[in-house]
Amino acid sequence: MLHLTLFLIFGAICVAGAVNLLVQRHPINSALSLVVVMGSLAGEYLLLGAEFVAAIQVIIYAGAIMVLFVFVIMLLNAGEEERAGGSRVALLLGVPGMTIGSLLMAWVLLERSGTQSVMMGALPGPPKIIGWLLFHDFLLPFEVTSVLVLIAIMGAVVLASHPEPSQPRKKVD
Amino acid sequence: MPLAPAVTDLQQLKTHPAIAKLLAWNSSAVLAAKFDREEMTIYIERSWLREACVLLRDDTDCPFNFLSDVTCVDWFPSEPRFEVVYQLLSIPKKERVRLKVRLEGSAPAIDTVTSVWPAANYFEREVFDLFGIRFTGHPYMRRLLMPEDWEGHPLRKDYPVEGYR
Amino acid sequence: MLSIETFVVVSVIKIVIALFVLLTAVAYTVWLERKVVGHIQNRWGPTRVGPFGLLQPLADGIKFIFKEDLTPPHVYKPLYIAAPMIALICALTSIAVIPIGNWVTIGGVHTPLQITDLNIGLLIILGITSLGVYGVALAGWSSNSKYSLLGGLRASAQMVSYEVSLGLSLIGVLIVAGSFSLRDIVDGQGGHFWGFIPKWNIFYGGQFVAFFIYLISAYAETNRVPFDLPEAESELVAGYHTEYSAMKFAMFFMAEYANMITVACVASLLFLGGWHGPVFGPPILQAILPVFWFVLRVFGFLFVYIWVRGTLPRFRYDQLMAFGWKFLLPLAIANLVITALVVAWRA
Amino acid sequence: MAHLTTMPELEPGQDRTMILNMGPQHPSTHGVLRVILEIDGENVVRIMPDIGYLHTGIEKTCEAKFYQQVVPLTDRIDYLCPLTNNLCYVLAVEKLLGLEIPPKAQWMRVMLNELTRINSHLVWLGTHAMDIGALTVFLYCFREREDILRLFEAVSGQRMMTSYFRIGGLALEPPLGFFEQTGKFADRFPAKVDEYENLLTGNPIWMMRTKGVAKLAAEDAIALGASGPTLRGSGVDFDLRRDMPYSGYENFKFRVPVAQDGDVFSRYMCRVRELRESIGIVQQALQGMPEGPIKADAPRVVLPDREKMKTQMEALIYHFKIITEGFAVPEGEVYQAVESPRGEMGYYVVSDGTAKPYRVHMRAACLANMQTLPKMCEGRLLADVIAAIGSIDIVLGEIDR
Amino acid sequence: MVPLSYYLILSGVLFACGVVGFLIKRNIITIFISIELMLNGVNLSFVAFAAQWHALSGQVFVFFVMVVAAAEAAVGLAIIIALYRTRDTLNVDRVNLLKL
Amino acid sequence: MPDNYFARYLPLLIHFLFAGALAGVIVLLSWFVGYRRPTRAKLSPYECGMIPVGDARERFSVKFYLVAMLFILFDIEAVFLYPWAVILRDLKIFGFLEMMVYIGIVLVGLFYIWKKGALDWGKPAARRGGI
Repeated sequence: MLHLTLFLIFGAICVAGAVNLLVQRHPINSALSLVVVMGSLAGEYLLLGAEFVAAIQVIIYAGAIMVLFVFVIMLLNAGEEERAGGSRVALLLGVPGMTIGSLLMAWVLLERSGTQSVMMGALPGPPKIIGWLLFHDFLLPFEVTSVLVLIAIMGAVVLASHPEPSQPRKKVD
Repeated sequence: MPLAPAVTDLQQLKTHPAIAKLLAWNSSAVLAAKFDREEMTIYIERSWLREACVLLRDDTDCPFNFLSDVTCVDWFPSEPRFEVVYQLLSIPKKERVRLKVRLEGSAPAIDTVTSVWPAANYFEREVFDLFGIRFTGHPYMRRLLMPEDWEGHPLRKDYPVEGYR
Repeated sequence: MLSIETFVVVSVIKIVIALFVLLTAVAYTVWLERKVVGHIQNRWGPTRVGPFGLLQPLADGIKFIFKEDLTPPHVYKPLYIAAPMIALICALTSIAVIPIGNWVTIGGVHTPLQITDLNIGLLIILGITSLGVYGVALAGWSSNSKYSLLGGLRASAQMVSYEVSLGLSLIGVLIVAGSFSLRDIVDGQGGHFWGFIPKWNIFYGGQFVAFFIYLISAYAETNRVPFDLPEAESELVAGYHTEYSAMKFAMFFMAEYANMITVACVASLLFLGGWHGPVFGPPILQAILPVFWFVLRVFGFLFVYIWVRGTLPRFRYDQLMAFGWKFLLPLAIANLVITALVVAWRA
Repeated sequence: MAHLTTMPELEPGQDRTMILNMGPQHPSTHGVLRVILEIDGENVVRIMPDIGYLHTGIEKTCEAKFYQQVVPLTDRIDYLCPLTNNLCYVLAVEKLLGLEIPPKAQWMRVMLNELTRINSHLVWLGTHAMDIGALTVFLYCFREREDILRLFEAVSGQRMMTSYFRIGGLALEPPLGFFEQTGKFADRFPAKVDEYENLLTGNPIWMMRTKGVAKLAAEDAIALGASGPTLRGSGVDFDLRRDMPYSGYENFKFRVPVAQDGDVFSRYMCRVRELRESIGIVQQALQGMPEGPIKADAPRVVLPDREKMKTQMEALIYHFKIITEGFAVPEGEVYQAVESPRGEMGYYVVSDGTAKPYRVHMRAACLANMQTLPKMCEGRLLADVIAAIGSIDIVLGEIDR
Repeated sequence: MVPLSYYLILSGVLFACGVVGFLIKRNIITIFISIELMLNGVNLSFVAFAAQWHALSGQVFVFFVMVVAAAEAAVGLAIIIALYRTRDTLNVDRVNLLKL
Repeated sequence: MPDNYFARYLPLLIHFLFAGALAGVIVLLSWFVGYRRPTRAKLSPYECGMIPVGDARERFSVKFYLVAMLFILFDIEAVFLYPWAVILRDLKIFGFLEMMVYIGIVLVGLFYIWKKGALDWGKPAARRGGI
């Protein structure tokens, strides 16, 4: 019972955050909504027993990636977004389509697999076991991520550097 | 210690290095000179001021390389009304000399010496602010101490005590 | 085994006590700082309110409450109000996983002197601290004033920079201890080697360098001298909290001091042997002494904080960033590599 | 000055720059200096000082006072070294009058001047260190400053606005025990300077913050009119006390500290070493203090003793006349410069032969020194501006007058 | 006891919100944020399935997703900065020229 | 303590709620108790007593972004290191070597950034065409 209650509370916060993300027009509000979503998702992970994942969800996602977003919003002084101009089509077709699709999926899931339930903390994911998996079974992908990180560093640095001053700077609209 | 009388005869003062140098360069630039209380004052023709300053600054024997001060005295109501006073100092020779330029009371203006000594920047702005003397060619001729919209120049002798209302 | 209800009740009692103690400790850390810095600087510090000025924190608190609570119109209001709350909540929450002593039995309830013992206690602290950046960044941004924005950006960039070194300095300890649980880490530091040197990580695991890195990063994380640039009053007036007043301003201060205490606690637990120390006497004393040793260490650490404040000038921003990235980070990596090599070699 | 909202030279740039106001209400602009900065992130692109917030029109006020009434006004110009201002003014007027000052008065003047220099440097050191974040030095410096202020109080009855020097000599005989008190201070002071230096000079953070920061080349310093430690920190060996001595400085032995690098650290070192030299001068003055009168023998100018005034008719008349109608000063003009703690302080006094000065102009060392700020700071970091402002030791009272 | 499907529905809802945000938002930063939301939705189902099938690999995948997300955020935001520098706008509708 | 796994996290949640409540109470208390007598000067943004020139929300140096980005990447490294650290004794020297490869590659990134000058804050960036 506690499990379900907590699931619902966290889930409600999640959904509220996600919806708020869509509704808000200032990017910093959207970013902070996402932080809220991530925080409550960490709660959901805890319910599922993935404590290590929950911790790194907070450390990396909420504490690092979203900080980068907030920084960029601060740096670029991004203001409120303008009202949608061009993609009415996406709005008119996409949103109802998504809603119907989600409902369909929900129905299927509830009908077909509703009998199986997840125990609270059914499968604890202590860091030791995760680490064992990571450094044994998934060794190659793990090493590959380092290359990914390296490429990301280089790419970001190159992209964010100033263009050479010799290049003339033009303005568009 | 009784005061020695001031020497104002240009011929007598010819030996002073600064005057000698100026006279050798352009005798019409030096209007008069005065040696009083061990201080040398040279009156410079207004249009020759900047060149005279450059000359004194770049002198090899006694370079007056340091501009101590620029200020002004208002001799209202006599004419020429303003005396702009430059205090020069020679750091290597430890020698001082005072240059003076007389200006008329109406729309007084004089060449800036900021190109000779950048130090003149604030001094000249202060003189402009408080006496209303324009320094032509100054890079930023605006009030220094008084507010931008202040009326009148407070250190002039005809400035009313309570200011202009 | 406790029933869930008793467990919750016991937890709530512990939480209330912990929060009360923490806030009191915050108040008296301020007092201690004023006293110690005062004596360093030839002054007395607070003396008027109560004996030795002991009631000064209380007076300050009351004053803060009654101060004018200004919300300027140019701020972005929701975040302006949320920012100090975020800072304070993050600062107060991380105390939850910090153990301060052994298990005790009070009234038949056997419970640890800790709100909750988690497998990943250390990670929880790191996670919550990493969220603290938001309080600072949002305070700077939402104030909509140049000094605040500069201060906020500086502070958050500084905090994230030193968080890396801080995180990496802990890895040496983790390698030695083999657990994230703070209780396990402390338990691993019991006993002596060579007969007399306590088996604290700072001595035993060869984690002296790590402690040094941790110390410096901790000063930077909590924005303290010589890394107090975000609020360097000589340049940025008050940094990110320039536009704050009354209790909202005090909340940033409370957060800063609560963070200092947390950092001191973590340092004591990870490097200085937690609550280990000579225990003797009757049972009641045996229960209290470990707590006493722990508190002693924490205050020792805080004292060094204050001492440094009374002594050192402040870094310049570029020097601070260069120090963090070019010196501390490589040093932390080198430390962890060497520790890992030794441990792996022995294993 | 004030109320400037836009700076035509300092429009926000197209790219990433921001206009930042530092001051007048800012903790480390040493009073009410306003600095307008154009910054690019943390880098200063352009800097422009804006002054005038403390403008009190002292020069104008002087024109309405008798010569002796101007002395108290001069205290208020540079409120960190009032005695230096007093000295500079009275020297100028004495030169106009052609007065001879008795040796004891001259030595007292030198001694008190050096104490004033120490006092001013202590305030500078404390605030400068505090700007860079070392809080404790500030209080240590003020501890010793307090001792000096007590000496001033003993000698003049006032801690700050002393007005102790009078045209023609000193106001009063120093009180009993004053020299012993001063001697004790002079004996213990060098150890205190060591204490400050222990906290700062060798401190790596202090060196990082000051070495190579806000550099000023010698030729720039001269061209911009910098003087005092700001000039000597750039390697120009020039000190008015030694090179154009006044008030008997030629009788004292002292070195003029010069540093070559022209950075904040050089200026810091110059001033700290000046502290030691100044206390040496104070000790010399104490040892060689001559006996004799403290006022010139000029009854028309110098107020008579209280005792004489109460007993001799002539003295009473002079007293009455000096107080009510002042004393006439022969026509002429004088520019008297002294080495103030901040540099060349000059008083230009013009007399038209009456009892009131026709024009008094003060050459403010800080005003010229402040012009070096853009040269020092542009292209450097925001924090360096603070270090630079601290290192040139400005007093806004003197700048604005 | 919470059925697995509940988690999957939540995950789906989050993913859908991400998609909707991606479609309707005009600010490029918000679009990026929506992508992160989608990734989070996916992560949730990873963890839920891991718990369901008693296979911790699911949790390890979350790790990798996070690394990818971080790399993507770093590079993506760098692109945004570069874009903003040349176009002075964050509105995707205005960024319709391939070349300056 | 109950055996239940999640029960260990329950106090954390309660603590978080308590801390949040405390923060909220403080803000509200200050709001209700503190007086408000706003004046124009009080309400204007702090700019050392001057009327602000230009907008506060101007763009800032991109270095702040680079720092945050570096932070992410090293944070990820740290997060990988945590589980590795606690099981290093079991992984033995092989685990050490595999992590050295990882750290080595990330260090190449640090070195690259170092050489690119992204860690030098002292130099004016915009004028040089650097970072």
